[in-house]
Amino acid sequence: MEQATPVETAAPIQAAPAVHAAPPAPRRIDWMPLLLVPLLALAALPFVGSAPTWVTLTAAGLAMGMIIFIIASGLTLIFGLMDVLNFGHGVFIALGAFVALSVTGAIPEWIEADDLGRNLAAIGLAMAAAMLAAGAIGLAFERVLVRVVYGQHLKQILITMGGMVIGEELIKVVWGPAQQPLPLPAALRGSVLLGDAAVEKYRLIAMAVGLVVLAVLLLVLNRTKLGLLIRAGVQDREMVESLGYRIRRLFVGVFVAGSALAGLGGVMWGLYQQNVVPQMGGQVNVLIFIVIIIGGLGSTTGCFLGALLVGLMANYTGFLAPKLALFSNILLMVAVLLWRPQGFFAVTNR
Amino acid sequence: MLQHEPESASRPGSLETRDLTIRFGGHVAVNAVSCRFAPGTLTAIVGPNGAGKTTYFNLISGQLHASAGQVLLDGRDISSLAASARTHAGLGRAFQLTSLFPNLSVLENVRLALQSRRRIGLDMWNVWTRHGALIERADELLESVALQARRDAPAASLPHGDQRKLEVALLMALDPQVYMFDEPTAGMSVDEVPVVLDLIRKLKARRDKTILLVEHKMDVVRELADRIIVLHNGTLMADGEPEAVIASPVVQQAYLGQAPVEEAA
Amino acid sequence: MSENILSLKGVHTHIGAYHILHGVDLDVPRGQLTMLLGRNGAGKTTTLRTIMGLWQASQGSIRFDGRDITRRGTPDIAQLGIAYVPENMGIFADLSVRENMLLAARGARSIADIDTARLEWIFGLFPAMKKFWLHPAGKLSGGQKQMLAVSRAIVEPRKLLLIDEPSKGLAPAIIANMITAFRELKQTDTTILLVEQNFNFARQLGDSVAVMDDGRIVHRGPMAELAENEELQTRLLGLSLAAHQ
Amino acid sequence: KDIKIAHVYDKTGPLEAYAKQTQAGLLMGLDYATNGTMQVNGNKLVVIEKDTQGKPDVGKSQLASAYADDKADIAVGPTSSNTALAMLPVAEEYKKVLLVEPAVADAITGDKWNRYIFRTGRNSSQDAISNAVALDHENVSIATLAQDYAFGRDGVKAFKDALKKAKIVHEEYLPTSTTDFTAGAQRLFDSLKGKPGRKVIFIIWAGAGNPFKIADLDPKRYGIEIATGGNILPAMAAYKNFPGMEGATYYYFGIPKNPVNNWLVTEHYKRYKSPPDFFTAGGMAAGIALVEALKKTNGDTGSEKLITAMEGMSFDTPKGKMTFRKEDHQALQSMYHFKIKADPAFAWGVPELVREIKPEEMNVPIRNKR
Amino acid sequence: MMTRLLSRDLPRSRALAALLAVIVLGLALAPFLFPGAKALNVAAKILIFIVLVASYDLLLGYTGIVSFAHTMFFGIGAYGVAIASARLGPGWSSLLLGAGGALLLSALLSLVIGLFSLRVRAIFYAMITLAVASAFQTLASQLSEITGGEDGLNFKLPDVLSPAFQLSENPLFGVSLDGRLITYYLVFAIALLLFLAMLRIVNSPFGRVLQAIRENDFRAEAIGYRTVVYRTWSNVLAALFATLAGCLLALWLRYNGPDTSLSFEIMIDILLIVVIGGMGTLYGAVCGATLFLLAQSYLQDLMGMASAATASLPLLPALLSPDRWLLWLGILFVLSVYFFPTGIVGKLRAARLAKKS
Ligand SMILES: Nc1ncnc2c1ncn2[C@@H]1O[C@H](COP(=O)(O)OP(=O)(O)OP(=O)(O)O)[C@@H](O)[C@H]1O
Ligand SMILES: Nc1ncnc2c1ncn2[C@@H]1O[C@H](COP(=O)(O)OP(=O)(O)OP(=O)(O)O)[C@@H](O)[C@H]1O
Ligand SMILES: [Mg+2]
Ligand SMILES: [Mg+2]
Repeated sequence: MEQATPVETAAPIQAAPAVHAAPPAPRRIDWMPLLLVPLLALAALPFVGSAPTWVTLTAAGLAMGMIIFIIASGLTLIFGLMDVLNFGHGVFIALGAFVALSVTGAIPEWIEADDLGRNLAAIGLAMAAAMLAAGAIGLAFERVLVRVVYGQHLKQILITMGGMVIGEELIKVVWGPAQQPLPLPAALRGSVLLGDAAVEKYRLIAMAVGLVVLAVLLLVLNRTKLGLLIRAGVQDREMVESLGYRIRRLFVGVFVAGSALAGLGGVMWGLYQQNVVPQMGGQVNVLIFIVIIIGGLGSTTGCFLGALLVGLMANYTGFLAPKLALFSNILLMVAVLLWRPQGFFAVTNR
Repeated sequence: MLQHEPESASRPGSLETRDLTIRFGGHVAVNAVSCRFAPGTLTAIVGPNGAGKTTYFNLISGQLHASAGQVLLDGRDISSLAASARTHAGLGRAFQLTSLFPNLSVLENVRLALQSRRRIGLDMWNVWTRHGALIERADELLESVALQARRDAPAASLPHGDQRKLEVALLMALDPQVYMFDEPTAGMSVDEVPVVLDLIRKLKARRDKTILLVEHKMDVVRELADRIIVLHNGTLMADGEPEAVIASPVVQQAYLGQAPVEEAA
Repeated sequence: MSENILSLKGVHTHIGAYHILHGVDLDVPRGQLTMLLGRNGAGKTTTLRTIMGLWQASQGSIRFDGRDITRRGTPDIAQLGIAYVPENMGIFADLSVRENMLLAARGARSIADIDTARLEWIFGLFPAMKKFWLHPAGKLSGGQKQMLAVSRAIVEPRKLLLIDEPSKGLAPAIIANMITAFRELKQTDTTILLVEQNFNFARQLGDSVAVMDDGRIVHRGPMAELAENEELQTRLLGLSLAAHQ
Repeated sequence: KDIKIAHVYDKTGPLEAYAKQTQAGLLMGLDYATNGTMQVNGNKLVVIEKDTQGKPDVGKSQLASAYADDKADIAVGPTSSNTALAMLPVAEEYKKVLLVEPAVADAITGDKWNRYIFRTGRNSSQDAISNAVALDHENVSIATLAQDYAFGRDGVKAFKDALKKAKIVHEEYLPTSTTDFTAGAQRLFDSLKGKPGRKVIFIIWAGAGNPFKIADLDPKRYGIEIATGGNILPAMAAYKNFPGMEGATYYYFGIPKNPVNNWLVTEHYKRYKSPPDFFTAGGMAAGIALVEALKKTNGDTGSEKLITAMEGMSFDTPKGKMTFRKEDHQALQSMYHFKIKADPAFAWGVPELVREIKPEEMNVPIRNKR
Repeated sequence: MMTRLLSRDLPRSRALAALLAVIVLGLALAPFLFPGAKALNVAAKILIFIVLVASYDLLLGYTGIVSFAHTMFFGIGAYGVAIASARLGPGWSSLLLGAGGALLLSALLSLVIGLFSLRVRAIFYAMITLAVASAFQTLASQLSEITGGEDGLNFKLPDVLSPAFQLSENPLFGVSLDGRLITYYLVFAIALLLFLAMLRIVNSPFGRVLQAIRENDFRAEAIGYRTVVYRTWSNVLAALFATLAGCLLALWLRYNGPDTSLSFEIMIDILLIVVIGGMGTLYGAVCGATLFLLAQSYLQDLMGMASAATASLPLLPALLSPDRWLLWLGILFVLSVYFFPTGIVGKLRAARLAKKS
């Protein structure tokens, strides 16, 4: 019996055994996109020339990618898996950042103290608060706005845009319309020097957080029926309910989780920019959609790779041809789609 | 007007497939099928589920493109044409899984097929009602499948059986040289089935169309078919007179047999 | 416990502005196979969907296994032990056959949790399921999809199966398998409510029968009675036509 | 008769926070110049607010509507340069005065200018020149970092033209939407690190993005300093990390010492519990300019009268004396060379006055080809 | 006559017919009914948006293609007129040349994008167009030599259309007969013509095929319609009409810049108008554009009054402050999705059906 073999997700046809007697081959890992990241980094080396500069750029690019991954990770759930075109995702990012602003503003001693432990505790606290707040607002968002438009892309765009505008305005009402500084904790300022290459300390933290998010998402989606259920629910909601699953509740939960991840992303992004503006959500909207398209709908790994590539490309083109940096994301997306029209690892078939 | 073309006795419409093959990854769904279908005959295609009947149709009518082999219509190789071009070349198709324009009215569904046949789809300047003959003809066709009562309802609101009939009406509207029916009566209630069978019978009686019919109901096949071909695992297993084919051990065992079929490795 | 596992009393259903069911009274005896027959558009599908809670009954009551389920949500109803095979099969085209089955087995966290014997039994009935185990279900042939839809409903034991036209598009050999399967299921105390157009198939299987027309039940009785009475068949189903006998 | 002043400004949209300051300043300016009566020559001053929403086309129609529908006599605004540029022809069509504050583009008083346009705000050249004056020494190598669009390039050009002694070794232009500055920083470092003498990165940046993050890449290890002009207080929070940084600013509430500024600071604390910010002073200057002009015409709002009165007019503002230059109606004004001090009492880096750069010291070119 | 003009696509509801009549009459007589610079501006903008939204509905409502690049074509039209007039000097030939060049560019671009759309799925297409549109906007502000960059372009029109031109000394019914008025009626006439042309297109056999493709492109192909061709045509036509709408915008504003015709906000406004009005019916564009632009233009004024009226209450004035008008616009977005699931037209027509049955 083949039942025990763990084989994940929709296998491409060629991987399936033509003869039923043979045990199914485990799904081959699709290495090509995974190789793209080191390939890109290596390819950039001769152009960049100096090794320390290359190290600086590569580290910065990877870390930027990680931060982008964190802010986009929530959207892989909401847009990639649940098929909700949530143009309001950015508002949760902004919310997370502003909550972090308030939290860190309330405990300046923890931020200013040159003590890594206390600094990290402060950031941790800010993250928890941001995720909580974004999750809670996400719940309301789902209830009031998204619920009525499941399966209707156009209306999703409009209603979530509306939600975004409302959220942004409410942020202005609560925190004021101005840009506000969100200083990095004392111990995270500055860089670690590796010879002549400088890697900002904060980026190291970002990498760690990004990897944790990736691991948690992969575990939850691949070790449970959750991912399957969401995909099935998108295709035929009535049938999933007829099988006895409370898909509504599940969707709410996923939406809340996605929003909370956006909140977390907001904290990371705010600290990365070292300031916050109510419009910050709108500013990253297109970027995160691009990342998810590149990665393939519903794929966490794809989103991760897409984000890393975007980060690296931004840094390499920014160094080699700054003019091109403006279009690097779009060029990357077009190139990827010409190669794989569905993105790196499309999990869903929409 | 075009839609009342004179009927000539020696109509074209001879269809041939040569070594037609398609692979999906490692799986060969249709395997080197060579066969010829002459105008004026009705050929039934039978075979177990997954034998490749629908795929064979898809290859002929252009929904899928073959990995190897050709489709010839009146001697002309049409393998590289798109589905729409094959329709204009004279191939018509009704689908096993009903495929309609769900939010358009029943009438509009049929009218669109007629409009396609008239090749006026790119007319952007005249108002559609200017082509009144199409509407009249569409009404006639609806009459013939007993759907005229639901003329203005959206296709999606029809019960399953009526949707199947509409599917057939669309094919009739195309009035092709080659008719391909894929299980036209599946899911149709017992009292409705004769309506469709009557249509096919009339078509056959004209003796100028090439008709291909995929059907699992052996009584229907027995009654209508001039010839039966059997597909099994993508290969052509038998071809001949209905009684002979039905009696052949292949069919008895692999298709009609009581025990589940052990498939060849 | 009552004799009837499911009973509908005076059920009315509206779809949008249309009044589809006009007071359906239907009893499904426990452990039996009940056929629901009727011409196209009679309301058979609507009846099944109303039972599942996919459409709300605007009037009347539905009781299942001693509980009133008229106003319950679909997941609740399903969890009480009802499996549903819809008319359009409800295949998750994007998911593989294996994943479709895994979702249908509500109690299983992975395929390993599914009863091996039961799985083998299904593979025996529908060999194609085993053969295309890892294929995307959307790529299956029409008949194979139908097999998958039925397989999903029987992957775990359920008290009641609601099945909408399972035989359409199936080759005779497979229909024969399905008949065996339903008989075997009955042995295990599973009740089945089956909508069917194929009267031959219905006749071989049904214990009792209900015939619908225009949103009402117009005849109820044992299958044997209808099977023998040609006059009744003609009147109810328009069955005298040679084409189908 | 009422004198209607329309304030057409970017009340909502991305510049909302700046615009609010201008509005507060304008009202305080009118208040101050009329001694709290809001009257000139017995004519009541009425301020109408119009929102451009930060969009040029809306600004254009709002200004037209102010002149035509609300019969405004004079208009003030807007915040963003592109909106201002779109609005200029409207003033000409309606033959009414538009006092631009605080949009900075040179073109407003340059080649897009018409005779109905006055400006109390400083222009890009003034900004750049004053910064150049502050940084211009022998043996200084400067690399510039600016946004890659007209505003950034013009600013760098004016800055470069004004330098006499220091050398520009590199100009870095980054997209306005840049979020990550590592690559740009690396290029800047590479261009400066071998150079002798003082090494400075001069930043001209407005809007989103935070170029000061490059400090985290530790430019000090190459002896590179960072310099920039003034900004609103929240933006100057980033300056805290650069004690000793030099540059020139348009306004900081602690710098000018004169009665007008004293009034502004005290009154602003009284009304808003906060110090006046970057754009508040400009708004006030605009208010004062209007009242002074109206006083000169005895409350006559005829455009020709006003233009004659305003050309060459000097008036006292929180920044000291300003004068509308006859040729292009640009108000010439002092700028302030500052040095940043990190003072824990303030949330921002405090600019301390090094030297007031008087208008006479700055050779602001006239570009309107009149 | 009327039915022929309307290509036999009648409003099919008395309330809708009345509403349309009011709107058309209102727009035709706007300079006289609603004097004032702002009112005329709003009226002209409504006209332009009717064309723009109708052209988008051709793509979205009729063909079922979601694109975010529609403002790109709108912008191309506006830039065409702006650049030609600014560079070649005011004149009719500049206008025509600008419009012609813009149409050509739009046709080419839409062809390329349209062909690309065949490679990818619907959502992907939407996202790609989103990216392309934002790239185009960046490009427009980067090429400041040509486009005037962020600052945009101010330009002059032929004399007859310039505000200074006076047709006659004495005003008619208190409205001065100046170049603005002439421009308004020029815009009105062109908009009307374009709208009727689009109405004709969607009610032609071609338009019917587009609907079939929207419903089920697979089946449309199977019954003999080459969907690639139809999709591409639909893309190109929509782009061309949007370009013309852009030309009208430039004509009216005598200014163009990236925020004015290329911004994503406009794209969202278009989407909202399509939905408020009713998708898949061009009359929706008329109702939706009128309602939305009136709301957008006067919301702030209304809120100013509301805020003043509630000044004594807590919190409410802060929320009603005109500065927060976007908040209410956002709420409008949400409410319109809630209450007009089928749009105004759908609602009015359904009301008629309900009454009949
Ligand atoms: N697009 C596809 N990709 C992969 N496999 C496919 C595809 N289309 C069909 N197949 C496979 O090819 C085989 C033949 O399918 P086909 O639909 O032709 O069967 P059929 O003879 O019509 O069966 P039925 O009687 O059940 O309709 C099936 O096993 C199916 O899984
Ligand atoms: N979505 C819908 N909107 C409007 N009417 C509908 C809808 N679905 C079904 N109907 C109508 O309800 C009636 C009953 O349909 P139902 O599908 O229950 O019939 P059925 O007995 O299952 O027929 P069949 O044997 O053809 O499947 C039909 O007249 C049909 O037109
Ligand atoms: Mg088939
Ligand atoms: Mg049914």
